[in-house]
Amino acid sequence: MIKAGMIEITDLPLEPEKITAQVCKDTNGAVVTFLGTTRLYSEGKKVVRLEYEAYESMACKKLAEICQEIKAEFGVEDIAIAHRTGVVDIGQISLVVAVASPHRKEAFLACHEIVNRLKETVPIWKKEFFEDGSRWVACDDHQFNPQGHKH
Amino acid sequence: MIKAGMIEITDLPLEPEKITAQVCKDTNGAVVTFLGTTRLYSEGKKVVRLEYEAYESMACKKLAEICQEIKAEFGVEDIAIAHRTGVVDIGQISLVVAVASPHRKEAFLACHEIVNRLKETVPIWKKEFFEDGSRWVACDDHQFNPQGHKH
Amino acid sequence: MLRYCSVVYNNPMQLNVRFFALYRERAGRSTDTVQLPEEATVADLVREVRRRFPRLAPPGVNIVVAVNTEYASSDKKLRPGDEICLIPPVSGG
Amino acid sequence: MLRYCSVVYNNPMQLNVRFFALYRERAGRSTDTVQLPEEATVADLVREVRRRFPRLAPPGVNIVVAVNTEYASSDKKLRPGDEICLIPPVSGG
Repeated sequence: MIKAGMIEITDLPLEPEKITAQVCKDTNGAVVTFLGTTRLYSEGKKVVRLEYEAYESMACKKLAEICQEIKAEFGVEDIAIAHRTGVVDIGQISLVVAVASPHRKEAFLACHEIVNRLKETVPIWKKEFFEDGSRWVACDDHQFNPQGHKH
Repeated sequence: MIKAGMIEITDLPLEPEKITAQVCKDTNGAVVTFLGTTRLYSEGKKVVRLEYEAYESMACKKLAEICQEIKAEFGVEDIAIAHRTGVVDIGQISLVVAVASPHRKEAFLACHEIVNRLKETVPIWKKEFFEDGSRWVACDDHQFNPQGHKH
Repeated sequence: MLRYCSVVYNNPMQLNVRFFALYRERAGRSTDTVQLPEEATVADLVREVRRRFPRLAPPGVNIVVAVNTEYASSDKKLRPGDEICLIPPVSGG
Repeated sequence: MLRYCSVVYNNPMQLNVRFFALYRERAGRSTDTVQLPEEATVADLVREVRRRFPRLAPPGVNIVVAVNTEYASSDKKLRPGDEICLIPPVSGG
């Protein structure tokens, strides 16, 4: 578990109300909250549970960098992010991103872009467990080709 | 107070968790929630409180129409909307829109567009009370011109 | 003109009109009853309401009307029992 | 080559490497210690780690490295005490 300002990585269940409450101020008229929840199906296959692993210190730093970039680019001031690690059952929340701003457009665009960048650069990994196996998401090109022709 | 499916217009305080919970399903991986909150300042003037008035039956119907349009246009299935009426103090929530979908892009775009359309067509009105007066928002062109030159 | 008058007085429609928000305050009431000839349109209704409540909106401003919870064009014909509401510019959210 | 070997054995850097997720599982451990010559780069480190754990990633796949919680290019020089982590493709959210 690591917490820095309004960024938190924790193996406890996330509480969206508390995370959203952090960005509510009476100068803000719009609060946009994103919840990432674990889905029952992944590419048509039934998922039993998920596990998240984080390189916590770097993940926290990268999230803080994203917040700084987004604040500068979209002119928003209030951002809170929480990511869960460890086992996350189906239907539970793995990610909460809350953005508040005086007007709605900036809050929507900023929140969306935070989630996009998070998925590109923050060292957190998701493992899907199926009834007959498991896989680390996004690591498909790390499979060894049995014929040895992959380059 | 009027409630139809996942659309609600009420003079009671809104509970975002309950509204968001309505759209969470284990086939959805993304939940985007918008909260409209009352701001302390409106065009630089300090607001003391707000009052919302709704033509409830028509507002409920218009919100249902928006939901149908948005579901068709964005391919999302799960939308919940709640709008508060009556006195709403500063910092409180006047509107909750929650959209869930398997992937995040549709949820963000659909939620944003619902709020845009709501503000254009749904018969709900906001009155701002200042220390020295009050005004119905968006009704500025309904002021009578004292010189009588307005057309 | 003669026929119009006879329709108004011999076989009029009585219509209930609801006012909201700014219009409610300017009319000083939530509802009103107006008499209009059969086959009267939304434009006729607005004209009559403006006559009764001259301070509702400046002459240059269009007054939007909903009939049976649907926005109505000015040439829409009204029928007895229609639910008519005057809709000032909306500002929900 | 001779000089290289002498550096390795006479004045080597000892570096701790952390593995996460897929790499942790493939390495069968969370950390490892590798010895590299002074002035070794990220590319040298990756070469050494691949030698020690040949099943970490197929030859055609780039292994991303973070040094002191920052993504590092392959020509970055390493120093004693650096926190080095091997970062498989991320998938948070």
